[in-house]
Amino acid sequence: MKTSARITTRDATRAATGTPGKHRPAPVRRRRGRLRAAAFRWLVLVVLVAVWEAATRVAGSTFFPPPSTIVTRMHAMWFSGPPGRLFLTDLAVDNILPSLGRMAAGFAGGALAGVALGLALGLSSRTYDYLDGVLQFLRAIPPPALVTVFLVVFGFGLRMQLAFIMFSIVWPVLLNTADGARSVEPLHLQTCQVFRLSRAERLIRVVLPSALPKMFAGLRLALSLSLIVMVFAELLPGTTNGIGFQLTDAYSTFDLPAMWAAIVLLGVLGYLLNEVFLIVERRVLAWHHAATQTAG
Amino acid sequence: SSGGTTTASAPPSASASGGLEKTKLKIATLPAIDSAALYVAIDQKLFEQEGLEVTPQVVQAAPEAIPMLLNGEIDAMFGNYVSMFAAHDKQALKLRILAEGSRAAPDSLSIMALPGSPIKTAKDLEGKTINVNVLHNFQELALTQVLKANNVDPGTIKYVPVTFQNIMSSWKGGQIDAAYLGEPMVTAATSAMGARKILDPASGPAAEFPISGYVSTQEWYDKNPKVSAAFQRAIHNAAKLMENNREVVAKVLPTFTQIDAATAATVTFPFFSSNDNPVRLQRVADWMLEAKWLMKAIDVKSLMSPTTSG
Amino acid sequence: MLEIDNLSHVYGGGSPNAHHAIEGLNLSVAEGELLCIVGPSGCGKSTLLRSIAGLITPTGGQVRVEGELVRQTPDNLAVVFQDYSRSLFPWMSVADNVALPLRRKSMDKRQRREAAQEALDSVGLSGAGRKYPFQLSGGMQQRVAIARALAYRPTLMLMDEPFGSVDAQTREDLEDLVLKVRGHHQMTIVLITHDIDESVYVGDRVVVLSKAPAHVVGDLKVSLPGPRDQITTREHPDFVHLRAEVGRLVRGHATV
Amino acid sequence: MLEIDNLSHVYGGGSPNAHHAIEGLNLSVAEGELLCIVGPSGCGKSTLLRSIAGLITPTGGQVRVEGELVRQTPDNLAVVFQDYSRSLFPWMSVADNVALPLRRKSMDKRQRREAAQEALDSVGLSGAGRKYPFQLSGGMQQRVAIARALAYRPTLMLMDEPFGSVDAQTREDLEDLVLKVRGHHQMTIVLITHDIDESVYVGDRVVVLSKAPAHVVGDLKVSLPGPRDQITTREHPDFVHLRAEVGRLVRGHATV
Amino acid sequence: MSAQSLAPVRPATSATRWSRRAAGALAFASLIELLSRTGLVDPEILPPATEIVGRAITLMSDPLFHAHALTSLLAWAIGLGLATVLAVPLGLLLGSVPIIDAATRSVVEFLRPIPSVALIPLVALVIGTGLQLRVTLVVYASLWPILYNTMYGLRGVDPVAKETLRSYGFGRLSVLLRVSLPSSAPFITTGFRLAAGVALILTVSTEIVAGRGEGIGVFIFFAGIAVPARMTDILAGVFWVGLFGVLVNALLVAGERRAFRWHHARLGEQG
Ligand SMILES: Nc1ncnc2c1ncn2[C@@H]1O[C@H](COP(=O)(O)OP(=O)(O)OP(=O)(O)O)[C@@H](O)[C@H]1O
Ligand SMILES: Nc1ncnc2c1ncn2[C@@H]1O[C@H](COP(=O)(O)OP(=O)(O)OP(=O)(O)O)[C@@H](O)[C@H]1O
Ligand SMILES: [Mg+2]
Ligand SMILES: [Mg+2]
Repeated sequence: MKTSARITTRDATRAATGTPGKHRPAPVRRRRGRLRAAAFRWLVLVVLVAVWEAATRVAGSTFFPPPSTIVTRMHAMWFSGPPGRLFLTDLAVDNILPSLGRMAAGFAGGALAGVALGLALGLSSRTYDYLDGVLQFLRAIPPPALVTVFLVVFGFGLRMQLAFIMFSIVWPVLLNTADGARSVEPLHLQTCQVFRLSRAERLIRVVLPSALPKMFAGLRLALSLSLIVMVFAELLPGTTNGIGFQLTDAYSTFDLPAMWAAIVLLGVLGYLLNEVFLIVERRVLAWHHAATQTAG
Repeated sequence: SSGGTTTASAPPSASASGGLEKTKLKIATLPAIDSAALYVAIDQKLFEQEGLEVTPQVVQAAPEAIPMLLNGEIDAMFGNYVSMFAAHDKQALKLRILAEGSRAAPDSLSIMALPGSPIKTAKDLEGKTINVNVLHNFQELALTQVLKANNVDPGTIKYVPVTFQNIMSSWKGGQIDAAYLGEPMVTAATSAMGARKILDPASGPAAEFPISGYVSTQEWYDKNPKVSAAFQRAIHNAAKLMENNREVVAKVLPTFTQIDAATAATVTFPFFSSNDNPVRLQRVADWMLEAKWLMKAIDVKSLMSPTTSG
Repeated sequence: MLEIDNLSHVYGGGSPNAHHAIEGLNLSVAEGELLCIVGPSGCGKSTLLRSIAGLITPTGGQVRVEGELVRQTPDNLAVVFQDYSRSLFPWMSVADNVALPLRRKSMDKRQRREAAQEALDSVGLSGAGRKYPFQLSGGMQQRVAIARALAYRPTLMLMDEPFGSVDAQTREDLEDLVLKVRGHHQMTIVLITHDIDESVYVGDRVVVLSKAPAHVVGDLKVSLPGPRDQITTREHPDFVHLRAEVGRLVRGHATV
Repeated sequence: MLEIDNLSHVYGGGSPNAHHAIEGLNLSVAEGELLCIVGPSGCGKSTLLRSIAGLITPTGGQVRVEGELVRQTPDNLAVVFQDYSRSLFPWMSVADNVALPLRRKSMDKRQRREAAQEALDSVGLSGAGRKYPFQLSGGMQQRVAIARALAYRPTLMLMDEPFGSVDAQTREDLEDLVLKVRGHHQMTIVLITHDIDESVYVGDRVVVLSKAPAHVVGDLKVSLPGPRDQITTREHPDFVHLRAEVGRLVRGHATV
Repeated sequence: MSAQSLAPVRPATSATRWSRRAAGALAFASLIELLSRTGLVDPEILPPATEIVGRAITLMSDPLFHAHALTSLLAWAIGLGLATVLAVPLGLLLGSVPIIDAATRSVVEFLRPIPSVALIPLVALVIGTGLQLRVTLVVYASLWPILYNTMYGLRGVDPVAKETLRSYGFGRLSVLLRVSLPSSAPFITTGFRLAAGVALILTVSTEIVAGRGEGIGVFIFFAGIAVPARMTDILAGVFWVGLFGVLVNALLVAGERRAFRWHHARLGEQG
């Protein structure tokens, strides 16, 4: 039994100095694969944009301006500002930033509420029973029908917008979290029970990590949903700025390149947010990816 | 109760339909008093006399009908000029005005304040928040002119978009200082809330301000000149009929708006145009250019058809 | 320490494919005793263990630990599950897996880490603390589960075939480890095994269960002289005799 | 049948905690042979087995099955995984679990069902076909995994500690079952076990692996007379001798 | 008790569970009644719950309302069906072939956050404004929950289970269909339940924003533009939509319990 320590150190040195030989070690392969995927991805993107440009030029419809026109418009509207302000124009500062703020706050609030409620529902069948009906009812309600009620309860502006965003994005997080919390490996729970872990420990150290993969699916849905709902929220009475506001204002005055500029901006934002999200997810769920990968 | 799809059911008489390019028309309308002429024309069988069978399609806002116009789902639409000119200016569509529709009548639009409000005169509106349906529309355009005429700086007004359904609650909630109302809300606010009228946006320079008309695309017009003329005649004849006859209007209102018969009997109607007048319509285009809502001037006369009704 | 009184358990009670796993089982274990349970596959050993741990509510009879009726999991109890690979938490490193239950003890972080490391050393996994369970071989995972239970220092330890996946040499070392720990910390241990030699070698007593529904068909006291030793004990005539005896009892109730 | 040539495998290659599981391992198995592999826990036995099954691509060397380089899983191969409980599909009944691989054979539904039932009968689980895996005990689940592999009638069968969770009597029966099936259907079998007696009893050859990184440290031909029999074979002097020999080789390389 | 402390406390009977649900609903209704009756919220905006439910019941015998409801139902069902038929195979593809996922991700992630309001005029222009517009928007919105839950579900599949089938010589597709799909099915259906809700919301919202002819949303829209707005009608419409959502969810949950007995039984839940 005492030899073991020696053995493992020897193993470690051998591993460190070991020559991989003629075969390529796995990470190199993996890195290559990732590079190839990235290159492929850009290629697909470039081809699609080219096709889009060609198609819109051929069609010549005012409603579908070519991407070059859209990009020019985006530049003129938002990104031709002074370098000191990261090239943002006044219009960008007045519209994009408030939108992002709303989205971020709404997402944070909604995600938090979704996780908390989802865990409560997933953990306690009693809570689940009491709330299930009401939550399912609320989940099915189209928010536009409730604008008037929201308006009276929350008043104009930010509070109402946030409530609106949160109310809309909470559901995917809630349902997926509850599902995750309800399908924890039973032997894990029994292990907790045997070692008499407190409720809080059980929640934080076992239920939450096992629910995380499913929770992340919900969060990823909620993230792009929060962008969408942000646009809806900026249609609400009393809104006078934001990407969504610009978008609808552009359409009501038939400034179609401006409308498309807003659409493309939303797409780009969604894409970027998703990339950031994936980075976070890869870190948080590293164990999950590694453990569920088929060996080799 | 809510569809408002009254269809002219009688078949066109053989004599009347002679020479028309087509006889069945689909026209987009709004669930608002302004569209009444079309419904009166249907109700009074004026289209039938012209050999037309018109089916109205209620849409919720005019910009929504433009794609329908472009892809041929509808033949023509009822829309406000500000939107239509903007669309024309941005080349979203080549506009053709088939017939004028409504003009603002005194007291059909109103800037109002609640009884306890410190706003008493037009001057008090400076720096205040006022609702509009959407930004950059005819409400703003007309009010700007009227304010200027009243020595109020229109630049100080803060406009916020509030959808129709939510005006009352945001007004009561203090989120807007004064409300920009149209009928039937003017009547309702006066009687139910004791609201006071501060200013009539359709007075002075904006008196009889043209709001909406019946439009199609230039392409459609070129293909259907006779239908266009027949359509215009029917609308104009309806307007003439409506001029001194509240009842014909009140009768149709409940069929396509949410105005009940009792209210219909008391609300103030806009003017329904029984002839087309390029001069007063040119004002709208000029004001839009002045407000920089248009990139270049529009010669409204070139978009209009000759009046064929007497 | 542990009294089991007329225990019965039926799975899926009421339904047509209800299964009588245990019926009228009586057993008592004294403080500090190491009891081995052997019995045919599927007879109800794991079910018995789960009843003791309060993980299932038996459909009949009673289990008492230190005089108290088991309704929930008793304090200071540890279980090494048969399905060890599923009982490890995949999102935690091996060291964290071992240290987790120690949060219930009044130990600070450093102490927990040290205790975990010590337990890992004792099962021959000194270098594996930083790894994740999926990076370990089957036998190594099983040893992690053992280390977790050992580090916890329970007063009652339940082990369900804890040495099934390790090689002969390691198995013997682990058997001796359990004997040593038991001696030092006055644990009561109930150990399920299929290895008849093992049951006689480590047990103070060996209980043989019948095939399903399980009840006790044999209860043998193992009285071997002196401290046990892998070579001399196994050569002792009493050992050979007891082993044969247990073998006969088990064989009388096999499944195939 | 099976040739392994200078096989190496490194887990997590390149990273600081890379692990050399196998290094320079050579081995060949003749058609119809039953090879037992023994070796210390964590040495790389399962890794070797996965390389043969084409489930991992070894970082060095080659595996050939019937002369062909293994890149993907070779045809007509069955594996009994060490982690048997995770290799059963929880959404299928036991019978469906056993019958599933038979879809690869040209068998109709009835034939598949019969073959599955027959295999279940042979491992002593006649009545369990309709149950779901979670309703079975550990040892029963293990036997389902064995039944699944047997029903498939592979030409090469890889078994990773297949009898670890069953009682002594059942274990012996299963050993004999494997011997019988091998004889009838000309299978080649590679069986990993920790039980030295078992390796000598069932094996035509026993290969002993070193501790990690694994390579062959012993390769013994088992030539016992006549058909094997649990009692006479185990008493045969050659058996006793071989067992001691394997034991010595394994003990020379234990981990704890 | 908590669902996870498994054994000791006896699980609630289905009667208690239903009465708890009813109690929850009743509490919610009472809250609305209270808010309205006390005037905490303007009763003209939020009428008492009894009034809303009363109106909802009278609507039940209104043939016009039936027509509205049926139209919405049709758009919902077609949209959701199409979304499922598209999303599950797509999710399987993206979840199991990383290179395709990587290649299409930029496009997919770019498209996803584009709000349907922005799309309405464009879609209307291209495909017209009838049922097809609603269905398109419903598909576009309810695709994602199913797609993502499928992709994430695939990731959670036990590798040993996959290897088992691979070792018997089954190809990638078989492993996908026979192991990955069933094992992630419970999570995919959670996605479907989410999508059913999203589809309902989108159907009605599209009708409210751009509906013509019939539909619950159109009914709600017209009630909203009346002066004063007919809040009771709006909320009665909302009540039916919500109740339909509850019903659909309950049916799906019951279906899940039946179809995934192995899942729930293993997790020790009553079902
Ligand atoms: N996915 C993995 N990543 C990193 N290391 C691994 C992985 N799988 C196995 N190992 C390491 O490789 C070594 C050999 O593992 P393997 O499972 O082949 O052992 P084994 O001989 O089967 O042991 P046992 O008898 O305990 O099952 C072990 O030290 C283990 O830690
Ligand atoms: N959740 C369950 N539902 C229904 N039957 C079950 C369940 N768990 C176990 N059983 C049945 O109860 C019997 C006893 O199971 P148990 O796990 O206690 O056996 P065991 O003695 O531990 O066997 P092994 O040595 O094979 O692990 C078995 O026949 C099994 O089929
Ligand atoms: Mg067991
Ligand atoms: Mg192994």
